[in-house]
Amino acid sequence: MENTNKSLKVNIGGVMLKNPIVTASGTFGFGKEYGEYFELSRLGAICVKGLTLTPRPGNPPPRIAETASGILNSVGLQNPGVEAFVKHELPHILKHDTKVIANIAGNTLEEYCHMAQIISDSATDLVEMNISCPNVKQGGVAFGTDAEMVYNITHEVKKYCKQPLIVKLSPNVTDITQIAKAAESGGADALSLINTLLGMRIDIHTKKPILANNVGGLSGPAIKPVAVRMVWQVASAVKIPIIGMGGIMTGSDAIEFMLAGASAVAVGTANFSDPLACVRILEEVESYLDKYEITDINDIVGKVAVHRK
Amino acid sequence: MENTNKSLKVNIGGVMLKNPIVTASGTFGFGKEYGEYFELSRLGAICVKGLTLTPRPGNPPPRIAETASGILNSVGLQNPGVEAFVKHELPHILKHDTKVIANIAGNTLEEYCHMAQIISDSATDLVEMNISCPNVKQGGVAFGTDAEMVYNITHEVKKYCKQPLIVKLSPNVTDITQIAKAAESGGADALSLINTLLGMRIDIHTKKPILANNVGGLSGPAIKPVAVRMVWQVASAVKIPIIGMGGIMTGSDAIEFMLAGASAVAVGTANFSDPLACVRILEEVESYLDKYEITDINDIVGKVAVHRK
Amino acid sequence: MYKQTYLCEIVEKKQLAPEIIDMTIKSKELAADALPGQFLNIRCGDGCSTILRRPISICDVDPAADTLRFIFQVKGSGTQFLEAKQCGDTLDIMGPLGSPFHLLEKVDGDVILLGGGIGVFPLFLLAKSIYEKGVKPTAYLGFRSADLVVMEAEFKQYTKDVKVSTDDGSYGMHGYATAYLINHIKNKKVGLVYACGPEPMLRQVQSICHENKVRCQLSLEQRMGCGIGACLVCACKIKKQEGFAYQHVCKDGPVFWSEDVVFGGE
Amino acid sequence: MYKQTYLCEIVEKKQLAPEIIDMTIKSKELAADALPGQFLNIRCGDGCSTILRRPISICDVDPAADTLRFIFQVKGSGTQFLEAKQCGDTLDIMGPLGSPFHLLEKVDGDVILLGGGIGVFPLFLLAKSIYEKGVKPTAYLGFRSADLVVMEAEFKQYTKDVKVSTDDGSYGMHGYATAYLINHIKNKKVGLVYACGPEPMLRQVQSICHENKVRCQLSLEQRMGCGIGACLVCACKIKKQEGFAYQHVCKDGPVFWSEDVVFGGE
Ligand SMILES: Cc1cc2nc3c(=O)[nH]c(=O)nc-3n(C[C@H](O)[C@H](O)[C@H](O)COP(=O)(O)OP(=O)(O)OC[C@H]3O[C@@H](n4cnc5c(N)ncnc54)[C@H](O)[C@@H]3O)c2cc1C
Ligand SMILES: Cc1cc2nc3c(=O)[nH]c(=O)nc-3n(C[C@H](O)[C@H](O)[C@H](O)COP(=O)(O)OP(=O)(O)OC[C@H]3O[C@@H](n4cnc5c(N)ncnc54)[C@H](O)[C@@H]3O)c2cc1C
Ligand SMILES: Cc1cc2nc3c(=O)[nH]c(=O)nc-3n(C[C@H](O)[C@H](O)[C@H](O)COP(=O)(O)O)c2cc1C
Ligand SMILES: Cc1cc2nc3c(=O)[nH]c(=O)nc-3n(C[C@H](O)[C@H](O)[C@H](O)COP(=O)(O)O)c2cc1C
Ligand code: FES
Ligand code: FES
Repeated sequence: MENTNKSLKVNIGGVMLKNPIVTASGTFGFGKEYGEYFELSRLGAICVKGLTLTPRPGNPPPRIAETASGILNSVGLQNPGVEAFVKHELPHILKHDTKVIANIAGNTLEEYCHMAQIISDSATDLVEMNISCPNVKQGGVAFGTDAEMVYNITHEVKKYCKQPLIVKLSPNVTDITQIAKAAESGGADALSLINTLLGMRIDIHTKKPILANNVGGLSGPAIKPVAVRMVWQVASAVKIPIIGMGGIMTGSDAIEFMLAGASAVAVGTANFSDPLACVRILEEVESYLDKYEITDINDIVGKVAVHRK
Repeated sequence: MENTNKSLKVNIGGVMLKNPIVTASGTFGFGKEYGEYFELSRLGAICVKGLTLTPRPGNPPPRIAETASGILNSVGLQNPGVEAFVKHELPHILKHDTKVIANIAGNTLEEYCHMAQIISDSATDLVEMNISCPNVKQGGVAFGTDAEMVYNITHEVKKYCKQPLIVKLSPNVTDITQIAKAAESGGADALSLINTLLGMRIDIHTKKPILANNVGGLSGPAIKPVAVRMVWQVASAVKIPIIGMGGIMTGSDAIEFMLAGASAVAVGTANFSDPLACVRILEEVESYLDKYEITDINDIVGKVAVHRK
Repeated sequence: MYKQTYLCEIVEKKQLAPEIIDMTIKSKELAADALPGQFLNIRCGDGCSTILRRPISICDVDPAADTLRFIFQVKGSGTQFLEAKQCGDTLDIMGPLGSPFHLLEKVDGDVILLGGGIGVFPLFLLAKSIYEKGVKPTAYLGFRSADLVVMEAEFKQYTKDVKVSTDDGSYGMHGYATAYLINHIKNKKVGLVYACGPEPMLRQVQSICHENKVRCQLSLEQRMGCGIGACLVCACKIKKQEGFAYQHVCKDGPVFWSEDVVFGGE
Repeated sequence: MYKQTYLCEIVEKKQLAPEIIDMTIKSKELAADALPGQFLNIRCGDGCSTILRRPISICDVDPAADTLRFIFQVKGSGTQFLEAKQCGDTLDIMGPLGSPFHLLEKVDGDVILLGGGIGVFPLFLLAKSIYEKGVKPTAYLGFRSADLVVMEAEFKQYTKDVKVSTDDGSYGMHGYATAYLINHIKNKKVGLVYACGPEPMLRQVQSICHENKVRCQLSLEQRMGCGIGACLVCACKIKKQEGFAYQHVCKDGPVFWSEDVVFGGE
């Protein structure tokens, strides 16, 4: 049974997305290519390729390896720089009726702040601060793995950020709730999780790692159980909304993340096997709502019925 | 071409295994059941189900859920206790010409020491100290996630342990090399990695987690890239031998772990899909050695040819 | 001789009802050993992306023809994989596994088989085996609705009486098959009940039998890993002096004496 | 009109040589658009346990019959999946992708096609297209050994001359096809070279053409994610004022002008 009046709108840090389907940064470019496969305004939001202050060439190829129900990537933040984004890429996305999330990654606190400032003056709707890319280090420790650093960087960047600030967390940590709470105290308006798990694949015949970078980030269905667990843990630790991601291939996967506590979901690796994945997933989510006669999608967020012990 | 003179022997903390194939704790019981499928003396070693000081009933069912290329389990260390093991289970295993590894898990430092002492007086060949089970906590932090605690517990348990001591590490940490180094400094004779990644699966129709324990440990091919990466990182951080595991289903997978730096490998989840997995993997490893005319399996350990940057 | 896994050819495949598939496979070894209540553990995929085998009960066996029959309901990825297989394809099967129904030499009273949904299938080989011992059991079979009713005629061959109920009343009695049991116990002496079906049904059967002091065997279900007793995931609660101990459906069961079973909390 | 993925029926399947499969699929849309040098991105599995599509070059196209042909070597899980498919089965295909070989209006000298191994296949549609423009190219095709030599007769139809070399000398010239190129350049004026094959071969072709100031187009390979330019994984180095910039094989290529290509370190 279809309920035509159902609401798919979700609120991420004060910005209303028309539906909870977001593209995962780095898998969707700046929307141009997939925009040839479907109307981008079907999306709740487009989160663009990770941006850095100055252009970055990225890592040498091969940059991708296939694993069981997953992929490893080591793109290394190839991008034209944040200013080129605002000038050359953003206008194109703005033609579509969807929200724009700028994903930023810096080498230093100053870089993050500077980028936030540049984006603040643009028509971008939200900023997603990636503190979880294995390539971004300070003093040998990635920003995203130390709670105090996460608090500090969030607190500082927030000062420069006119848009709501999403902090994107790394799963490569001992206690994700600590990091999540630090971001929340620092002023984050929302959280994204998870980024990729660090992994490696070796070709046993050449004895070389398949990735020229030796290691890379694991994404896809393989990591979904870890991602759902982290979303669930973080949802009970913070009050700000969560964008959940990690291996979402179907509407059922999206619902699973929302039950665990995500207000919106991002689709990454799925785009590679199905260029229409985002719209298919959206339609599958709608069918689920119809089937259970749910009229407001927010009614399922965090509604997992955990077993009491 | 077969080279009949090849040596498969590997040295784990002074104990010679006839080949590098070990069973992963908790997937192989005490050997009885799989012993009906093949001669257990084909194995390099049998690592038995995790033991605790007193018998444990384990968690309520369901205790298993299937995920993409993986499984989640929440057995919760059901076992008859270390004394019953020595009395009722060990004699049965000793009839076979293979090494025995006793896997122990405690709630307190004292429990670990006490168990090590009990096992020291038995015919067990090696002790594997599991400090990575999500159920084993002290002061709210699992032993396995804090380097200082890992050093202390290893140092103390080592005093009671007549057999070589293997420390089994958790992958749910920010920096596995730190933990590995702490275990090494504490006196570990070898390391096992990885244990399972914490994960969750929710049934979107009942809205309940599939596991009665809500969360469980993710194993199988899904986690192999993470496991290989960790073995590689740890192999360059410590000098003691490593038993590598996590998603090994084929001889190629075993070789991949050995190239990354493992001296032996453990087979867990694979036993469920193929009760003859251990012997099949052993044979596939031998074929690889034959193909490349490698006469001593130790010649491939750690021989990954990493790309220089 | 070591046990092994068998690559078995599918020699017959029929759809009995919506999403209910009846399959017959060829295997000398499996057919030689199969007992009522035991199950097969079938690889349903490449064993890598879909790791776990699926437990399916043995429904019938023909040792002369070296064939075994099982019937399954298509639910998720594993049973969909099975459904896609055709005659001539092979399946990788472990079995027969588990401890069978206990056939008593002498039963004082009627023998009742009570099946609900997919729980009906393992009772068929049981009916045959009891019949071959010279006793005619009575079968009470419950289904969700008329279109899912299967095997009624087949059960007739080996039973004194077969009665069918449906949850929605679209065929046979409206309600649960347990109502037949209550009625039977009221009117006649029941010596032994064998039951297989969803947990709520088994709970009911357990309390009916307990109240009426009728002996009863229950066949339980649980999610499995190894299927042979090594991994300890398929736990079920079995009564002990004080409280319970976990035993394992794959090895200690799936069949247990009703008085030993403790049903879980939720 | 939006682009889409196509479910295409396999209408022909042949094994040409050990592990070399020749497949023809039906698709009006793909057949209408395909150009030489472009590729298809084929789903090889359920898209979940095997996530990535496999890029395979278009070998031939018949717009009248709405069919497309590709030839592939069986290597790993993806191509094994393809090999297992039969006529009547369907494949989920994205395409045609990538920028094609550039056909020049006027070439001053001979046109040479140089293919190595699986690099031979995309040159076939190219040979046909050049031939249809009234120019007869010369084809030099390299294979590992005699049993792997394929398409020689087919190339003959659209070329002035076809010469084959094998690495082990079991058929044609002993050695690499590049030797033919060196020889050709020595004896005659070469206007344009098109090359596709393993990287070591392409490197050699690049330096031969560079030394002899012959224009040349290379078709590159790289592991891919999206296949359409969005994920940036299929990077290749392209010359820039100082040094290089990464471009992408799936969208900017696979065909590049030889003088622009910078081969990697190892
Ligand atoms: C001893 C025993 C005998 C059985 N006999 C039959 C039979 O004869 N006919 C029949 O149709 N079904 C039978 N079942 C149930 C059958 O095993 C499940 O329906 C089947 O495993 C579902 O697999 P799936 O991939 O289709 O579903 P999914 O839900 O995709 O399966 C996911 C995982 O959960 C497990 N699982 C799901 N449902 C069950 C269940 N009810 N019991 C145990 N594990 C489950 C699966 O084995 C798999 O590991 C039996 C179960 C047990 C334990
Ligand atoms: C533009 C282009 C055109 C191609 N055309 C043909 C063709 O016409 N015929 C043919 O036989 N082969 C062709 N290839 C190579 C073909 O894509 C690979 O052989 C194939 O992807 C191997 O997949 P697999 O699953 O069998 O091997 P696996 O090694 O299991 O593949 C694992 C992963 O690595 C990737 N991969 C492995 N080898 C290559 C490679 N050489 N190039 C790119 N990705 C690779 C796969 O796509 C997959 O993602 C082409 C490659 C490219 C980039
Ligand atoms: C090829 C690729 C590139 C990525 N680039 C970025 C990036 O630039 N910034 C970022 O925050 N995350 C990046 N990610 C991570 C994804 O946004 C996402 O967090 C992760 O892939 C998990 O989701 P998935 O399993 O749906 O892909 C990238 C992932 C992939 C596969
Ligand atoms: C059902 C099950 C039970 C396990 N029990 C234990 C245990 O008791 N002690 C332990 O150290 N590891 C235990 N493990 C972890 C395994 O030993 C192994 O580290 C992990 O499963 C990764 O290997 P795999 O992918 O080959 O299974 C268990 C794993 C599974 C699947
Ligand atoms: S399934 Fe492993 S013990 Fe029952
Ligand atoms: S494969 Fe994604 S950019 Fe080329």
